[in-house]
Amino acid sequence: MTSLMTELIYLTGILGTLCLAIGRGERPRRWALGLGLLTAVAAAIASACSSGSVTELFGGTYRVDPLSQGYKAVIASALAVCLWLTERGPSESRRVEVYLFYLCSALGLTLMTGSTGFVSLYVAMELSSYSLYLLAASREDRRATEGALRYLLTGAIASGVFLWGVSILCGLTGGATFAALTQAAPALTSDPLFIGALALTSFAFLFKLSAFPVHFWAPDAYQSAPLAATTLIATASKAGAVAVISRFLIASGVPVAFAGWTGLLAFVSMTLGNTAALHQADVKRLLAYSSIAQAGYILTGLLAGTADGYSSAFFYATVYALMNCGAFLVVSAVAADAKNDNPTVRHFDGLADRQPFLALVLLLSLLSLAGIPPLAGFTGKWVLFSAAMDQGHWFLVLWGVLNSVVSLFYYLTLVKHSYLEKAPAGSQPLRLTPVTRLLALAIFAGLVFLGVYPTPLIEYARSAVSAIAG
Amino acid sequence: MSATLQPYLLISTLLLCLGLYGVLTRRNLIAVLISLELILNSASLNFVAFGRFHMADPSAGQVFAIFIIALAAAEVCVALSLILLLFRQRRSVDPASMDQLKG
Amino acid sequence: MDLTLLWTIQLAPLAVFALIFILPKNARGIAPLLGLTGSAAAAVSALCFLLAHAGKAGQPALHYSVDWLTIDLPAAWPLGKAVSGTLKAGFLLDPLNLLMITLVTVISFFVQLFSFYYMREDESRPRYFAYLSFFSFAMTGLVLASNLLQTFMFWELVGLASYLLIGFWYTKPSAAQAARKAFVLNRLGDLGFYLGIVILFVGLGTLDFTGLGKDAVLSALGPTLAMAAGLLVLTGVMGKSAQFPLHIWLPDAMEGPTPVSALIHSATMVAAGVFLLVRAYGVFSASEVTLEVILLLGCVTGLIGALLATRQRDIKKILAYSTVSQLGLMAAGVGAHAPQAAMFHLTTHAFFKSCLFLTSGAFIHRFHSNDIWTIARGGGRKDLVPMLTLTVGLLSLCGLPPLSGFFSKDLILEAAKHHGLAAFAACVAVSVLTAYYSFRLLFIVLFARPTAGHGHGHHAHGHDAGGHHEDLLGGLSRALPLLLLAALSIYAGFLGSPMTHSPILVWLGGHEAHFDPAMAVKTLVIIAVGCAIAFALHRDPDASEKKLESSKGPWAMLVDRRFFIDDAFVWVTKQVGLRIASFFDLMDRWLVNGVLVNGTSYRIADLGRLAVRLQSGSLQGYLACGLAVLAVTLLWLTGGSSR
Amino acid sequence: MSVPPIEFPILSTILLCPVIALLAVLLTPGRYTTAIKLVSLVASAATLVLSIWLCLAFNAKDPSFQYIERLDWVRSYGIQYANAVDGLNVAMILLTAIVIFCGILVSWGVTYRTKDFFANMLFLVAGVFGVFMTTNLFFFFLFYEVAVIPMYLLIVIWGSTNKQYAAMKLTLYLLLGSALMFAGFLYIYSLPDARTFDLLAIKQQVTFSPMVQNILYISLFVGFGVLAACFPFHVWSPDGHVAAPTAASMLHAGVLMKLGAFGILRIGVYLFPDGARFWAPTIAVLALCNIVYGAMVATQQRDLKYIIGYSSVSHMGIVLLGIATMTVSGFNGALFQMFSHGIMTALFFACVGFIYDGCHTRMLDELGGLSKTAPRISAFFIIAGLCGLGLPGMGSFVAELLVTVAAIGTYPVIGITSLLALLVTAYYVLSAVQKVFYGPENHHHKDFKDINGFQFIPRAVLVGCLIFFGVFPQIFLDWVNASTRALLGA
Repeated sequence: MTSLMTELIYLTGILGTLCLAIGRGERPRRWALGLGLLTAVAAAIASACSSGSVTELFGGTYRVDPLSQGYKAVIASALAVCLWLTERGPSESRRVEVYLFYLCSALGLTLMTGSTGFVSLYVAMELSSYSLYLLAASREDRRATEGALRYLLTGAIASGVFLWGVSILCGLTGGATFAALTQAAPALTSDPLFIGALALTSFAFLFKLSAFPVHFWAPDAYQSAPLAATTLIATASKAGAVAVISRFLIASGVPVAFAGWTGLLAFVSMTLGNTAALHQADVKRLLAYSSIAQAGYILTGLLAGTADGYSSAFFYATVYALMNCGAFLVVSAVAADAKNDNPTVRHFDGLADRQPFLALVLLLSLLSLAGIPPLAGFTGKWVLFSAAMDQGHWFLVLWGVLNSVVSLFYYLTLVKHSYLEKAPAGSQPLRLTPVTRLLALAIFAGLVFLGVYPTPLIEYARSAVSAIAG
Repeated sequence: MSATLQPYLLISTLLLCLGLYGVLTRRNLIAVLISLELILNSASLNFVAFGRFHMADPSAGQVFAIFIIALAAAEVCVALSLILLLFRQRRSVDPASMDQLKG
Repeated sequence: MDLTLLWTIQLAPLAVFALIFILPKNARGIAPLLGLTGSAAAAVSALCFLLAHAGKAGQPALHYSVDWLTIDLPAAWPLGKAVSGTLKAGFLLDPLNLLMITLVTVISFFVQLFSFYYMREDESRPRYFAYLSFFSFAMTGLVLASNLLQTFMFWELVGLASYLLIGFWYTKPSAAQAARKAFVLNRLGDLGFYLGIVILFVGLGTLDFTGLGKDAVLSALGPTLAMAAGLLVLTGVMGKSAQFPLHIWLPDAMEGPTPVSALIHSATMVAAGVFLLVRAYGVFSASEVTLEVILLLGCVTGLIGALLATRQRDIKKILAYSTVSQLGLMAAGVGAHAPQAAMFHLTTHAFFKSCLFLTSGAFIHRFHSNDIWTIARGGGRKDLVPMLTLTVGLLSLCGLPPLSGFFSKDLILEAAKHHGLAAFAACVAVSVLTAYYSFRLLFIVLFARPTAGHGHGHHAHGHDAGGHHEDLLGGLSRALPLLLLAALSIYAGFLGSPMTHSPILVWLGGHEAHFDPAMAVKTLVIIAVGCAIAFALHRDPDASEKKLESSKGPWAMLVDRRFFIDDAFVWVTKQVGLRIASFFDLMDRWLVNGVLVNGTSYRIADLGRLAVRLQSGSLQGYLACGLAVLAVTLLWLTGGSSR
Repeated sequence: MSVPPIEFPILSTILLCPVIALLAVLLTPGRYTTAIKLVSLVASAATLVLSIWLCLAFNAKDPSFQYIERLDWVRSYGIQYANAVDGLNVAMILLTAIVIFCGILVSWGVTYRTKDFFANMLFLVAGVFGVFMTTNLFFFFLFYEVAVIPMYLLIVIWGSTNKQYAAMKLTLYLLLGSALMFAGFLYIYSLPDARTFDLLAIKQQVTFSPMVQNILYISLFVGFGVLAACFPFHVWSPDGHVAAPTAASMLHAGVLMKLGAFGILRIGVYLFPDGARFWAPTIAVLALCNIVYGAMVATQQRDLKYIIGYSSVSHMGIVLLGIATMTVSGFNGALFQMFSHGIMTALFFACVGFIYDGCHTRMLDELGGLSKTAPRISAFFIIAGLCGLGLPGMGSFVAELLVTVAAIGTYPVIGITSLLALLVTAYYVLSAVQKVFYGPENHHHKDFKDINGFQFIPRAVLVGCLIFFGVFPQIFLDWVNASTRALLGA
């Protein structure tokens, strides 16, 4: 039972929120927020504490192991940040149910990380997705519906394709668990049908990761969703996707042709994401394109198909969640100040004068996203690309690094606005609540610490992966 | 054995193609949703068929199919509610009417 | 003891230079005194040294060196052998540069003394004396250097000093311009020098003068390379010693204060080229061609300088072109296998030319004009001391026996005569022209009538100013250097005259000169011819001035445009050099920056526009795109892996 | 000079000085500007003292790495925090310390966001020190990029003239170059023999095939060449110089550009000697382009800083030419040129920055006669200019001599053609001097105040270094000689 502690905490939280949802108005909402935060923090602590154990449950369809616990901790922490952001967003829904969806989607993501059977994986994925669709639509804005519908329909198609792939895999391997897949995979590596099925199955994962060719929803959904929801999509959801892909690839192995296919997608993802981001003024949309590009980087590491690749993917997912949290934290503060949920780069003018610390956090988060040392993003990219390079994917690595240079252009543009441009006349200093300040400080410290001394986390990731992959 | 699997697969492929065609071409979001259901059902059919012919434990395929049906229902709920919302806002359920987000 | 003296000679001026800059503002007044002290110390040390070593012919008096820089090269062009050598720094003292160092320090002292008078009203006086001391430092370094590279280094430093002093009145645009011109033209010559040094170093592995003998150079480099090296080093000499066609900077250099012209641009620095010709005679004599080229250049330079001197009205310009011409003669002497004669002429020339320049300075300072007619009408001839020294200097320049110029020029003429008729003819022509322009100057100053109001005004002004400024100290510092230099111009000749058994020539390793009465007669004839022409043309200065102004013939134009050599340089710089540069500039803007750098970034941005266009806002388009990509890649995957 | 070996980890101490100062500055409230400046100054002075000590205590006869410090960082990826010093970097460390010391002094007058300015400077310097002293490829790359980003901020916030464009170009360009390094380093690591980022271990364990050497060397060369402003990757540098604030220009041209050339030697030539030999002629041609082309373009500039910017391009060409000769003298000359050009160009910018602050223009045509108004700053500029045109007695002369001799010996045509730059350099330097400092006084700049005693110090220090090493070059050569010899296997 202790191994399912995280999930149980979520369930409790969800039940509690359900009860609170009976009420209306500000007070239950505050309670729900408190409960949600409590749940998230508890879940994070629970996953971190049980990170040593390995348990298989439900007939091999669910596994609790260091890797999943690690991802769970990341997801729970990201959830906590997102929940805190709901407090400040100018267009956040003031309903209690919203917190239910946050917790549900986090639960879904948590379950995703541990799923080792296709049924449980499917259920977990859909659980998280449906909640996210609703969250994306929860803003009182015509565009929100549009974005959410696009998100939903793309997701539904992706699920359909995924199910087709899974059905073929089940047919080929004779079972619906990853264990069966692992067993049958070595004999099938050159079977075109098998590779096709892998590709079809990974379609849903690519959707979650917002990688080409199922990335189209991302800019729209990021832009139209309330900020907190966008943050959840950008952080926890990505971490969950990386966890699933890692598990899936560990189970199936990475046949050469499949690696080539993934490499192609990674190539297009990063190019497309980075170049399109050059033309964005809406910061959320900009970050959406950046996440498409980042998906490309992550895929590059994953397609290496080695323990190094998976562990570096974990490291990067963690770091990625951290730096996106940082970026969105600042965006949300600016948005709250501007009373506009879609701040453009202009809204960042003079941020360094109005709130130097926040500007610094933004700077570090963005530089970290661009992979500049000595920040966490750099180390993450280093290990990620190192894994890919080990498998001889030098072109992708080179392309990836060149892409980071391109990405630096738009990140620096934002930095330039916050440091160089003058704040509009009459603007007040931007005030931060102590909690936000603390949060920002934590993210700041995390970015620098993981950049300068990544050893503990990397070693943890390596041991976690070797516990699965052997 | 495979001789008997083939018809199922043929039908499911047909359903898939119909569904995809519908999704890509219908000018009504409800119809798109129905086409989506077709795709999901084709996958269900696959699972049942493979479960029957290829899997060690046939119930696995059936369980999968049941889960798909259940989750598809939930998905339709969510989707319909969003479509309703869209209709309220725009007086249209044409996917082409969603044109505010681009670039 | 010797070494201490050498260090004193070398470092005393440098110390003065540094000291003047460190001095607090209110103590800057003692700068001239410091300068004088420094140069006096150097001069006295040099004289002590000379007295101690004079007469000991042949062997180097002192050779002191330390390692300065090591160079290692495998299989170096042009000989393909490994080079591993140490460049040294040190002193190499032999009769040649003992003579030179004495010359430099003594004249330097005189010039500083004269500057005391000349610069007293200038507010930048401290800077002036600092620069002058710096020049002394660099020049002594050049002379004392033990190897070619060290020579080169100080060679550049004297160039710097010259640059700073030509541009001393830098607020005058013409002075700034002339300074730059001098430096850049010298640089042009130095490029060849530099390359020559590199070739010599690669070939010989050493640059010590002791190892640069004719045989050593020939055996290490072979005839062709030896010739190349000699010619390359020669280009440096052409720059510094104002040989054709790089001579054009020297007349412009007269923008500097007149004592500077006396010291740097006539007596010492410009003679450094000739000094180097003698110093590294082994390098040049390794190839007959090099010597021929030197002779040819010398003759051409001598002629051009002398011709140009005939139509100047600026007293300093006359003297400058005369310097060019005399430097040409010295080079011709070296080219005609008579380095000792050249060195001797260098010595006498240093004395009489610095005497002449200081004289002109005395005139200019008093009459506030460079124009000879203005000076003459202002009453130049009544200014007794300068008039005396002017006469002595000019006569010495013409080579009137028994003044010093006679003996030295005689030797060169003789060498040229030995060498061939053409060279001899050229030297004779130079001598005639020299006599002509010398007497022209003399006659104009002597015969001009002071114009009533104008001239008198000047005169009076001069006197007034003189009465006001020329206290005893000023008068002394004005007259003393002039008279002493004039005396030296008279007597220095006896160092190399046959009557005294030419001690200087013997000491330098040459032969004793023989008195050739025929030669003396020839010289007298030459002077007479020059004097006669000058008398015929300029006995009435007013008429000759009008004639000078009105003459418009092709010859006059040719001379007035300085044979178009300046124009040629300007053309090459502007039309070739700067054109190429502006082409490169355009290339940098448009091609490298525009196409390569900005172009790339624009293409990336275009790619982004394409990606943005893909995000068209049509949901079904998105889905179709995703599924199409899936379908295509599936086909490729299954097809690819089944093969 | 016999100074006993140092007992404590001197390299890390040097590196930590700016880092600790950075933390101190960050924690100091922004209004205590004097405290911030003093902290920075003390830190830079400490690095200067330590660097000089290091130079004295360093055993120049021993070509191998000394004062090795190792600390496992991420063991599973072969990442070690490892520092060491040898002939190649000892002088570079000294150079960095000198330039930052002077840079801090020169920027004493910064009033806009003082705290951020000094924080950026210290951060930048930490990066530069790191690059020079590390022997681990990971940390090399890390420090390399650390040095770039503060430069962006320094230019964008405190810069002038088209600063946004220049800063972005500089940053992207440099990182583009580093992308090639990144890929190269990871490739080396991925080789089965390597599995480490430790430079020494790689050298010992791995034998690269000629093909691999050629490819890796050229990609690293292009990567580093961008930073060394190798033609045709040089255009970021003049723009960057012009836009940067004074102290940043000093560091940028004085030290940052040297990182590129240093990287070529430290990593490129060290690991891939055969590749270096293979590409040497090509590089020599590029270097020639740098030298002559840079000088030519400099003659066409009207902005004083652009002139210096292009002169840097030209002078860095001499460094590259020295490297391309693949001879001991060439390498020595290249290192010497790196050092003396670093000092010289820092002096240049220290002067131009001051003039710009006083006259609010750097255009040649709008200046004039400054020698009259401000003799001291003019004198410093002219000294720098004279060093730039290779006047004997200054560091650059010796450096150019060594490189030129080596180049003429190795590539006669290229070497001889490169001499042309001496002429062109003299032309543009003196033209600039003539326009800016000579000529009649410009009444617009009557109020321009000459440097005071305090501002005299940094410039005098720089001049002192130039002349000291110009007169006693063998001191420098003794530092580097053993290492360059070992580098060439000679």
